[in-house]
Amino acid sequence: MPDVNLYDDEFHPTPWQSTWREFKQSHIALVGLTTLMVFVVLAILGPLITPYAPDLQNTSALILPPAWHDNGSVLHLLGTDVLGRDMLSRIFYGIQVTFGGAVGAVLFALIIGTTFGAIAGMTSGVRSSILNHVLDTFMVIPSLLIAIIIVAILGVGLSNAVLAIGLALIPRFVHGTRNFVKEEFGKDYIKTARLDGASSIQIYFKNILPNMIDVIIVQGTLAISVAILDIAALGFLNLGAQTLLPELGVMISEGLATAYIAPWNILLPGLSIFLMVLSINVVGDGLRSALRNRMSQ
Amino acid sequence: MILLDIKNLTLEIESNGVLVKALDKASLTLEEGEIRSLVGESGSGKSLIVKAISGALPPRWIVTADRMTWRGQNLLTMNRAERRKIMRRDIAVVFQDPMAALDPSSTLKEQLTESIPEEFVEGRWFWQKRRSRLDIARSLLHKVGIKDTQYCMDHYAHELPLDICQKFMIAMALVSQPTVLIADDPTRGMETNTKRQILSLFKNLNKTRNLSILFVSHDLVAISSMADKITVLYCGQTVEDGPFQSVRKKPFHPYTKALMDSAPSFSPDLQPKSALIALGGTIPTLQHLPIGCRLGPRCPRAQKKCVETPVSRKINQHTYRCHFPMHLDDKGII
Amino acid sequence: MLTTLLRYFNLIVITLFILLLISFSLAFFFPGEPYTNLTGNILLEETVGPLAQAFREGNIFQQFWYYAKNLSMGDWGVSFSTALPLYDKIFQTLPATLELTFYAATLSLFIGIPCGMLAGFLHHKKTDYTFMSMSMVMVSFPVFWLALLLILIFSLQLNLLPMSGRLSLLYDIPETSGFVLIDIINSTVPYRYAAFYDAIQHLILPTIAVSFITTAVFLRTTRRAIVDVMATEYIKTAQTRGLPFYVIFSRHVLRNAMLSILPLFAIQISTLVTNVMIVETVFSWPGIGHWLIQAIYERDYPAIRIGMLLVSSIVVFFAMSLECISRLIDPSRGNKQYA
Amino acid sequence: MSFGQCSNNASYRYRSLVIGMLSLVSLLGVAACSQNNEKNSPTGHSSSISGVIYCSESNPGFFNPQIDTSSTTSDASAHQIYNRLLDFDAQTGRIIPGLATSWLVSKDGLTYTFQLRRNVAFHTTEYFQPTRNFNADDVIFSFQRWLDESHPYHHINGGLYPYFDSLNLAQTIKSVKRINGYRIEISLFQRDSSFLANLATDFAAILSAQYAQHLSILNKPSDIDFLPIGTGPYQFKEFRKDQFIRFTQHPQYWQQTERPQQLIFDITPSSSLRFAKLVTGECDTIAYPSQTEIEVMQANPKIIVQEAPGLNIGFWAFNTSKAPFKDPKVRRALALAIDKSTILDAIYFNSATRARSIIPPASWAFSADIPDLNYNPVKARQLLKEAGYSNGFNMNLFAMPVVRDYNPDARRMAELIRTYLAEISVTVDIQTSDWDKFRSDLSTGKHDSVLIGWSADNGDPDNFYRPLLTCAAIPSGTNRAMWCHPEFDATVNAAIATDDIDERKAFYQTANEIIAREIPLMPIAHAYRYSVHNDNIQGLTINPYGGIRFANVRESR
Repeated sequence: MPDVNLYDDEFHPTPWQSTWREFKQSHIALVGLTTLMVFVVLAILGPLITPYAPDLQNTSALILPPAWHDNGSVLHLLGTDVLGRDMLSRIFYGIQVTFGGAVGAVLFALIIGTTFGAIAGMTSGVRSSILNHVLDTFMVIPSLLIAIIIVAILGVGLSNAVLAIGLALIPRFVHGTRNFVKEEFGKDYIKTARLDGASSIQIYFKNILPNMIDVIIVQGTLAISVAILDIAALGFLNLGAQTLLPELGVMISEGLATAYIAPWNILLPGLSIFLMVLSINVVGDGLRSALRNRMSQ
Repeated sequence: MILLDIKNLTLEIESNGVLVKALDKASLTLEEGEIRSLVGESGSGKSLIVKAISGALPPRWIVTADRMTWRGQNLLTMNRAERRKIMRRDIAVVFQDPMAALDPSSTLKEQLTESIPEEFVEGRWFWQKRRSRLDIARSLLHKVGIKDTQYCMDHYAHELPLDICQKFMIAMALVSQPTVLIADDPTRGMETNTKRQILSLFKNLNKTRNLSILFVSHDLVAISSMADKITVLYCGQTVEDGPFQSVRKKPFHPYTKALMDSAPSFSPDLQPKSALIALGGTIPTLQHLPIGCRLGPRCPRAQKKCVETPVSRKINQHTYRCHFPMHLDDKGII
Repeated sequence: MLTTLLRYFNLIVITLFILLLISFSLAFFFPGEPYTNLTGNILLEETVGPLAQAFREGNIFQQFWYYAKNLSMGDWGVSFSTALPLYDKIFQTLPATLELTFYAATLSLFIGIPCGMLAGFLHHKKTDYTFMSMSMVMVSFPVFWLALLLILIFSLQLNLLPMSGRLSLLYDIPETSGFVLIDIINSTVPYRYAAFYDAIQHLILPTIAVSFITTAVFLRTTRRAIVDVMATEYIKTAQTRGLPFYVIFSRHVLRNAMLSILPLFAIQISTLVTNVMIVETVFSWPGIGHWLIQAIYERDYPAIRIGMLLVSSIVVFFAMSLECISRLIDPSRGNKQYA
Repeated sequence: MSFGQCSNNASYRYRSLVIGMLSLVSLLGVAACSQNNEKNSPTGHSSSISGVIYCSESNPGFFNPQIDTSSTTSDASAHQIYNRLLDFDAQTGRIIPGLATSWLVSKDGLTYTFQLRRNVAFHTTEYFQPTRNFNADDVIFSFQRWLDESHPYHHINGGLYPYFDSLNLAQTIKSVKRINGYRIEISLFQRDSSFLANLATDFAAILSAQYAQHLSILNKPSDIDFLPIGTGPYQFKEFRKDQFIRFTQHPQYWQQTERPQQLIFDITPSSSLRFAKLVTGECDTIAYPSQTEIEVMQANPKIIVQEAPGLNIGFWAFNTSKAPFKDPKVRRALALAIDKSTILDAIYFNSATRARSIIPPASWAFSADIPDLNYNPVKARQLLKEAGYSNGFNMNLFAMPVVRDYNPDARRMAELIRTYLAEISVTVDIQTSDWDKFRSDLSTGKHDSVLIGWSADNGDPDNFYRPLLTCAAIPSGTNRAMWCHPEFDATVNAAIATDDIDERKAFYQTANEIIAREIPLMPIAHAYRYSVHNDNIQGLTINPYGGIRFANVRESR
């Protein structure tokens, strides 16, 4: 029996609640969401709960296998690397650096991308179509190339890598927002607002932006997974974060030196990147299908 | 001979936890060479019936019917292959919006020639087959009144005007010489002279080919010009059924009366600038269907008895489902 | 038809011109002297040549003009670290990258799209869910970690496949086209077949590493396109017309699905090239990505500038032509007004 | 009307494909964590084509050891392409005849006469076809090139001869005379007991005079050091930077040894990649195996590991020409602040002996009673206060980018040193760059301190003291500490003036005491030398003086 509603007025779920109900339907999405929450908590509180400082060199325990291995020790749950630094705390710091960097890059790209997209969407005529084409072509330039140029100009370092990836992600948001704005402007509720004499800026902020939030969030989550992969790749090629910073990609490239003797130095950081990206992808995909179902109902 | 016989068809769908009857005991029959029209406001389930007949219902729908036969064969229990054969050979459907019903990526020639059944094509070699298909296609297009066939065939659906496409859809439907043509509101949104052309096309197809037509529409003017029989549908219930003239003169069900009155050209004695007659209230949505007779809340003659669903009664080919029919005293005499 | 071709042609020209402008301005952004960043050798009193002259006068348009002229004539400047002309270095490394990208692209096309079709056509069934979950896992693999895993397992543990380079150095194959398989085929050395077999062995792991992610992306896009097309009105009418299933699927569903995902492939090219450049460094494949990343370590600005210009113009050219092709063969795209 | 049923046999077939894919992914997971289980024979290269692949660690600067002392250059040229008048016997270390069949030393030790070997053929390659065999003119040409400033080929490719300058042989040799076609006579200004040993080092390679004339006719003289011609076992074919060097067998080599059809140097900078290639069989032998991998190699039956005490020294040199490091107290404080035993464990993984002074135990001049500095941060901080740096200072530390026996991972050692120096509030900025740029920065003295080392070229102890710490060695760039101490120079010169072993030992002992007192550099370790190769090849012997010789290597497939 559906719960009795005394006032008998219709319970109209807000768009968010119906998206959430739609999202709850798929269990994989929920599992993805919980793992993502775990990673977010790790990213924020990681450094507080790590047993050791990330660069504390315990010279007595060099290249210790993880605890579940026969000669591993419980002191270092995930073993140690070639300089004796504890793997578990380094991975926690790594998550904070990589995840934080990715979120920073996506926020940067999101803000600039949406404004550009909105402007491109609202203007029309030859000039804007040329501008749109140029922005589209920049979406096609590989992100590693942009990163290489930025590193060549500004030098290596995590902040430059985050900037480079942010720049590489901007075209993606511009493309998404412009298509959405162009579509919305075709709809009637915008025409009525325009008939009431609202300027396109007002329309954008009052009408289009609220509707665009969902699209932006979906694009944002999927962009975070791309950003994590790129930051880790730049760290691996040590174009981004340098060996000082415990970043996951850098840890893998350091683990390379003892790849054959201590494969876990490569596997564990890679596994945490993989799980982080997987959970974000699952959540992003769940959100997108939830949105699609809500729209089509 | 009854071609299509549908009795007490009920379509249910599960929406947030509760089973909703979109179609509640709808019944419909179609004889050979007869033009029957199915009338109802938009959202009353007309297209659902068409989909149920053609089997294009999405799997979520639960279909139950006392009888749903095509020339005696029960459509529900038939397996998909035979059902598809019937659809291919005997029943043809013309949908509402020709633009959406035609594949945007292939030329009309392709779509037409591919739906010509093998049996009509002569010639052993493939080029002979191709030429004979082309001839059949050209003759069909001439029959539906498209003069410049070559131009139409080489272009895509979005490059041609609406009525040409609709005629093209009709040609595609007629390609397998069906015995029944179901037209789902073909003339919606067309201006009058193209509408008149299409309706006259239907009429002489019926005359020349003895093609029985199920004409689904809510445009009474078009129906009055051609329909033999009429079935009126309201919120998924067939409220009235019978020969068009008698239903028009003496509608038994108050909804049919209101429907007939709403067409200005039907009532000659309408004074200029007088208010149009219309029923109060709106059509209830699927979630809030009233129990019993679904016109209940809006019916001027509603009484307590209307709470149970009325049983359909028949007076010489004129069936109705109402406890307090009009033009009839309580003993059922006109 | 002609107007679309023309429109796309001048769009490509404009974009390449912008890329050229960016590569020219990069010389000023990079630390160090712009002239050296452009040509690789220091601007001395006695260096002759129109570009040097333009730099002395400081007139920027002339500099750009002569720079563009030099580029078109093949004088792409000299690399800092090796002082060798960049032209031959690029024509040694670029074919290797194109070769790897080509094999990875074909592999992922021939696996991704059929599986996508299958998943889309049997959607909401077990096969669909297995394909979807598998592609979700494949998409979230970091490409360099995947490459390392493949090396760890197939090269080091199981010792089945070699792990680096394009060809075992024992085989001295004269480089004619730069593509290793083609070179071997039209070379006349006696040990041709052994070399061919060895080159195939060297190709397997990098191609798998690169195509792993792109296959998954193709799979998902194709499935989404097929599911959308199956839900459209005209497919329903085709079904009600009683057309046999294979006609509907092959003629209508496939064609429309492919037309709608063709432009999305353009974006995939850039992720493919990025993955190839990363995989090259892991497998020490002598491609342009590996060379560019070495150039970064040595701060070899002329190499970075020309590498950037070349790779991005190739990627842009392919993407734009793909988009143009999809515009030409897709009649229905015409009516949707272009953004 | 859904389409599921109509193609159920098709989906069955596809389902098996999917399960196949899933099992592949799970295989990825399982096998990844399994340790190095038993593995079958390395695929490497099929037997149809013969050749030995050597994974070298970096690009050679030139193909002539005379003008470049880096061991990469001498590996790629000295032992494979050129021969020398005399050679060292790999096992005993004694001097044996090379291109000179016999030699006579005059009583006063000032004139040496050499009898040269007959019918020794030079290499015939695409770029040069010799018409005559090796004779005295070639020896004269090779010596005059670095001896006489006015020689046409002296200033070709830089005109610097670091090894000869550091030993300032140009001042000791008076003249090189040609007696007849196969005999030459060298006269010196004053006695030098290490002269014969210096002639046997890699750097005294014998070039071809006819090739030099041929090149000066084409006026492309600089090709002599890039397209080399010599008398050695292999002849040069092709070099592609950062990728490979290809040599082919020299058919008319004067020593009858069994050699493979071609020898390839596969340039692989990262040591873990070299080790992986050795395991997969893509390389037959690798350069400078890192210590961490030595144990794993010993456990692997397919790989043969040879070990020999090395004649080398890894040290941490302070640039004594710069401000804080002029004061010996500061240098002593920095030396005390470092715990040498942890560095030995963390970097060398106990495959090196702790160094007390720059002379390794393997040399006859080694003496055990030299005072050693052990870890004492308190004294270090106190010494710093005395020297006036109580709140510390910052300095840069150049870490060698390439791998060498004497310092397998300078970068990681620098990181360890940084954490130690942080305790005595000295901040360290680690700098490393590409090997050529690194060495040019060092020679111009940009470094405050550097982690580098030296491996001997011959058995003579003078080869340690003179190039590393004498004043003459500063311009030639081998004296990394930029340290000039007159008393030290006098002792070293006195040492080579006498032939009596005990006297030379006493001189070297006083030299060690001066170093221990002044600490221009902090000796860290004498690393063992390892030669590693898989069972595809045989006959590779380890050489005490570093470098690798493929003269009598053969494939055992």
